[in-house]
Amino acid sequence: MNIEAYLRKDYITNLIKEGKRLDNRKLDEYRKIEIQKGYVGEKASGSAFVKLGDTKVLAGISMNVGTPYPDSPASGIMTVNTEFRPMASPHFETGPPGEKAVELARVVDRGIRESGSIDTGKLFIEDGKVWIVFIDIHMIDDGGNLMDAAGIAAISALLDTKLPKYEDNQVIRGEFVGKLPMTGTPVPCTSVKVGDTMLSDPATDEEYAMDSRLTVTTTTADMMNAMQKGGKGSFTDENVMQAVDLSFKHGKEIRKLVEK
Amino acid sequence: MNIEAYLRKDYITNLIKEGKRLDNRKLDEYRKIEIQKGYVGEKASGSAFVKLGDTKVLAGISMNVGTPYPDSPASGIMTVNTEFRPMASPHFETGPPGEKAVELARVVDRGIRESGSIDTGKLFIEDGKVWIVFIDIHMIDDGGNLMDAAGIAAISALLDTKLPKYEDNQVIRGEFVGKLPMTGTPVPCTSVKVGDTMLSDPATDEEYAMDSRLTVTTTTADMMNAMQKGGKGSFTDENVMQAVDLSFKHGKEIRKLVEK
Amino acid sequence: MNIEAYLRKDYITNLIKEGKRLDNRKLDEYRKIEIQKGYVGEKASGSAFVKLGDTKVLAGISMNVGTPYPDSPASGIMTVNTEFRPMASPHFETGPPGEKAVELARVVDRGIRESGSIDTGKLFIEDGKVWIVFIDIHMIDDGGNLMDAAGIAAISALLDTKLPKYEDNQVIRGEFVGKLPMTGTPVPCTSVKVGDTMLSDPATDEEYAMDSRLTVTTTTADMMNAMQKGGKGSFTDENVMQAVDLSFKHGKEIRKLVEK
Amino acid sequence: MELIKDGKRLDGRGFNELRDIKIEVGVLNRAIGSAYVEWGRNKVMAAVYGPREMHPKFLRDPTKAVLRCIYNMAPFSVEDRKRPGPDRRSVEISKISSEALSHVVMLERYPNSAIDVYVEILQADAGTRCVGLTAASVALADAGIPMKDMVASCASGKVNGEIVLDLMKEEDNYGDCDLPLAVIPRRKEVVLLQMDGKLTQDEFKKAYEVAIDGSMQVYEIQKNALLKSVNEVKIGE
Amino acid sequence: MELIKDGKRLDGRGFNELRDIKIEVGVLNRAIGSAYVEWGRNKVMAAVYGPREMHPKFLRDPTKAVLRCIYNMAPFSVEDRKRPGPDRRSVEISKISSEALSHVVMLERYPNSAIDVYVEILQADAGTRCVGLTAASVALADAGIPMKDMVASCASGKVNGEIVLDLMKEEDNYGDCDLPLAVIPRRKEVVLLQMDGKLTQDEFKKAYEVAIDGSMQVYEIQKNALLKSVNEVKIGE
Amino acid sequence: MELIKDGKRLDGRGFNELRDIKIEVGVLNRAIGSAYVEWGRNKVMAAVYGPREMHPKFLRDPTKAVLRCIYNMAPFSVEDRKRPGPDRRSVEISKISSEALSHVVMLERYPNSAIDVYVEILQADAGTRCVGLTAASVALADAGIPMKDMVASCASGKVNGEIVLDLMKEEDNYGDCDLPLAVIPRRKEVVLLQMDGKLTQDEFKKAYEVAIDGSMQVYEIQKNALLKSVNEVKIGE
Repeated sequence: MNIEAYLRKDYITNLIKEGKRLDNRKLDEYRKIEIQKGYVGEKASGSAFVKLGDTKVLAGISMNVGTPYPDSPASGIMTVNTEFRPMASPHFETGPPGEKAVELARVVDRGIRESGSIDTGKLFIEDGKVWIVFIDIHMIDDGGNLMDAAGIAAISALLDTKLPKYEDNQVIRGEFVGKLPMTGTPVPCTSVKVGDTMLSDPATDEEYAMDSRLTVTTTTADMMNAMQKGGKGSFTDENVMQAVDLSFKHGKEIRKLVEK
Repeated sequence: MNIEAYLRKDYITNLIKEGKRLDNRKLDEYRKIEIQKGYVGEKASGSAFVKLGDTKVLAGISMNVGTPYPDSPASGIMTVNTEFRPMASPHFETGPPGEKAVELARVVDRGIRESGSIDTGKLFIEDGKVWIVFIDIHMIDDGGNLMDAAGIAAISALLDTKLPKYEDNQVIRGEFVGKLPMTGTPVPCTSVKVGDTMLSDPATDEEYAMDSRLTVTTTTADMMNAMQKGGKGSFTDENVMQAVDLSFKHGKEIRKLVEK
Repeated sequence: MNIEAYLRKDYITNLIKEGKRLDNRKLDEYRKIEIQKGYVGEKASGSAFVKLGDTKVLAGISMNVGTPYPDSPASGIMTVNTEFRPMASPHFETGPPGEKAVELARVVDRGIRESGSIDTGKLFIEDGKVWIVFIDIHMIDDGGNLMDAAGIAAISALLDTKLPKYEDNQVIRGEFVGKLPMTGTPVPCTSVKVGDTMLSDPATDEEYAMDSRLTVTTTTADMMNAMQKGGKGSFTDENVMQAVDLSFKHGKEIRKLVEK
Repeated sequence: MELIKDGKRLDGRGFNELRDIKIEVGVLNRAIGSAYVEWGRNKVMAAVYGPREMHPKFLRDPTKAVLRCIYNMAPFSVEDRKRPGPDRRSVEISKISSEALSHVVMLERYPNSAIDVYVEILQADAGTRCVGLTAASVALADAGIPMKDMVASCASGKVNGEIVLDLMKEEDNYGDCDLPLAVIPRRKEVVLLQMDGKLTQDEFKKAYEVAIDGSMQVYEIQKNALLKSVNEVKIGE
Repeated sequence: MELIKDGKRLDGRGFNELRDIKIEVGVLNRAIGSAYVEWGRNKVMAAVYGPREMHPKFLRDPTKAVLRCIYNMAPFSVEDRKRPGPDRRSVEISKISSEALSHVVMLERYPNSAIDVYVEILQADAGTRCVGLTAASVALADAGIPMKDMVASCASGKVNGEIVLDLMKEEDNYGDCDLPLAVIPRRKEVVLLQMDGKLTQDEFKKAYEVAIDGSMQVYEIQKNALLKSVNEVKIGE
Repeated sequence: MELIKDGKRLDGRGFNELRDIKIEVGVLNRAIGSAYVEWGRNKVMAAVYGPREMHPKFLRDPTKAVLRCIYNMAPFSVEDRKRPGPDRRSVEISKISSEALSHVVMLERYPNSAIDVYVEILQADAGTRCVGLTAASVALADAGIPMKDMVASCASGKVNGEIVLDLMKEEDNYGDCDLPLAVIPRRKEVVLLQMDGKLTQDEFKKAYEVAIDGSMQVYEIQKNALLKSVNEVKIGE
């Protein structure tokens, strides 16, 4: 694989130097996004299956009751877990989450948490009891840019989520009292640098060829809540500002799809 | 080891084709079974050392107090753990239980659980407190058919078990209020297929040679409670029915020994 | 490293046979000891940075509130954890503590525990709540004899420790009600045998060359509380008595430094 | 719990009737072969990678490939979230699924290699091991890996005293017995067989036959899905 | 919480002012290179081992060395004891620190090797990843490992509506935003960049510039410490 | 707690008296060598495998075999169930047992190999590390592995102010000090020595001598068991 990867990297790099991409997209163009909310709607409290080109990600939400953190006893809890299932890529292995899975989970987590999208204040049940929102993101098919696909799947699944009934110290499965209280739609958008060129929404081959990656999570037309640089390359000031611009622009479009 | 194993497999397979076994047993004959209840009787609540031919297994029962499962608040809990100690075989390694140890524990567990042999309804102490029956099975010397030896050791140890006194929120070690309430004696019996032949109670060498294995746990002359096929071979309908017949037959005999 | 180690071992062994040491110390002489209490004094409840020659160890104490052990409901709890950080030596690796780290932690633990140095009876707060004294020992630079350096750092840090204020079911960080109640100063002193010679406070190279090690923890001029032999060599009666003598002698000197 | 009324089951099925089964072939782009199966309210995906290099090396078999099937439930596949990572149940199911599939794949053709089969339970409603094995077998065929036969799988069980085919969740929870089974259809031999619950010897015989018959029905659905996928490809080319 | 009063911060600093920084070079005897950094109330040590043999072997890269930076917080470095061992936060910081340092070290010179950088947070008071990276970069220089440039790092953030440099603990806890960043000073490009909190696009631009400027100040302190250490060695020889 | 009355201990023993010890040799069929020891209420089995190939490879020593002793307590060996798997105590005992046994086995004869010694505590009643080491040493002899000497082991301690031999459970729990020790009997040197509790220097000297003497008594019992087993084999042949 290694030699093939190196050759492929060269090929892609040269192509992009000429302003072209393998799939004929423009440099700042996203692949087609399809969002299917409620994909596993009969057991999970919320879910969304996202296709970003041929990348496929499934997010599911489980609502459980638990103990609040001591320093915020009146607030619900959210947690993000990513599963880089070996089904999704020949490069993923079974076992505990690696550093890529951890980083992705934490970036998605920060976008949702810092934007305050989940109204955790409304997830209080009684003294010592709050709702825990488990956001589990299952990678199904890695065609590149899992970061954005996972972030879009997570927020779409949250918007699909119903709040179960809670009675006599028990969650009544299958009965609901309303929607999960949400107040915003954070969307991560990723740009990568190949050679000196910035491009949006990298496919697998472009990820091989990239030097570095910048993900910016925007929640409104003028509010960003998370940012993460990855990869061993460097960015000029111009690269950074361009990536931020692109993320605001794409974020606005994708937010419409997510909220639909 | 591998080449020796292959040659050995050939040898055994041919022998069995002629209706013979290495130790001159009949195809449907068990090795001698010795059961020593109370083997480690000064600390454990119950125990049994089982010899099945030169296979040796020791089961010990620990009675602790704990919290019931939320969905059965009035019932005691049982749990089966197997230790494939490296002492028992050159092929066992230290570390967490492998898939063989997990499978064996679960098959023994199912036999006991599904037969309802432990009267868990009588293991209720007070709201939020029930007895937990820990069944720990220690493999000592693997001469083949650990599955049956372990199952026999487990049920024998349960029948040997005394219920400790519980006073002032404490288990009084060394004092007992009676026997563990038991209502049945599930016995797993295993047949294996070597070539086209079914045989009972495989020794180590026969396990190398076998294509597949069928364990059937019977609790009375006409009640079965668990079944497990293992190995990469297949069974015809006749194989299956023969194994079931043999398991009922041997189960009856072994049950007498266990209940003695 | 291996061949170099063997040559080095030979060289050191011969040197010591002549009664000499690499750094010109006498056989029963310790390297210079520097103790800096309160080294990380703004977050930890107590700390001490210890240099023993060029061996460097940092111990930090964290005071938390927790549940007492059922069999001593009125006593505080102490626990010793050692971190053999890969920073400290090319031979240390990341991952869970290895057998050396476990042994060292347990020997330091025994000295403190058996001497009763921490007055755990005074660490009771209320029914079901006691102070937990976490003693974390961070290896910084392994120049040999980590055992003594760690033991000295631990007891020095304990003597530096303040007891936090506890109010309304909360530890008030940064406010203190007094010192951690201490009643003794256990000091581990290590001798090693190289060839037939016993020497004190081994440096790294001497540890390569040693056959075995004897650590004796003394708390007063005539009270010992822990002892541990390590290594694949053997000791004569004389070796043992000499090591015990040396430990009482050095312990007395070091205790003065620690209590300063 | 009353699970059978007027000779019909909770969802209106007869005793020997399967739930609705829908199989899609070739649903993933990375995997060599893949399948998606909806079976009642179960939703399951299977993917095949390999033959490929076997890691770690000491597990290599110089005489044949090693087939490893990993069965995994997504945390959100059940109402009460399942903790991620393998538990004892999934370790057991992975083992017996690997053994069943190993029987049909021509492993001798790829010495020293690994063939990895991943089964992901995305939504679970009883019988997931049978659904997973059914999906895995189709995914292996989709991968073009030479097989002696398919593996078709279905459970039977005992519910309110009746032997019935293909238990759904309620029947599994409140029934008396579950008997999952897998066959290689050409020779009609079993490669997976488990039972837990309470059965007499006669009831077992009946339940066994019912499960075999059910598995043979599943086999027909597998074949149709594979034929359809081959035709589609041809048309598409 | 009132973090800014009369144009000054809690500790009297101006908006663009760094906390006190003290760097010592070559503080350890076992490591090839090392550095100790006190930065406000942070106390951090960094050590470098290598280039050395890479274990496990399958991680070797025949074209270059692999740089692995491990960030670790001592249990006593924070008021509420941190459980020993890596958590998700330290795994993430180790990853992005490794990537930032890999950019400047001439890894191609040591194929098949490992260069290990260990960062130990002994006392933590906000901004530890920047302190760690700053220390690591000095330790690499102290080890004499060829580098294209240094890595200098500092965070900015938003506190009571103001963009400020180098957050201390209270500002980090009760502020609106944290933006850690690292630059390679010669080309003034960023090799680490994170943000969490709330920023408009204009605020981001300002915070970004502030963090770059702060990092350049840190770079001067790094250079001085290294020069001083070289001079000391010369005088000592 | 009153542990000594009228010069006798709880179980009627004198100060320098061992509990009853029974040793059986060659009790297992798979292991190369094995032994079973009942010592008071302790029940312990030891098994030896090897010399055999060392895995993992990077632990091989080209100059000699590596001896690994694993000490393990069965969950049911104590009244309050012990969780399965190694804890810190068993890791420590495994280490010092390995070191003690390594001293006597002629490891140089088997470069690159492993000699594995497994000690299983089936019932525990104080002094298990001494019982385990005693059993392990007999199992090594039974395996026919060349040894320079045996390892014989016994603890002494201080109970109600008296130095006594071979503590039983109550004496271990409520006594003042425990001093486990192991000797190589021919040269009467110690290969294992630990102490915890409270002892003056003079008390230590006495307790040390008592433990040495006890270990020498254990050695006689080991020898007799081995001689008996050899004779039995001869008769049996």
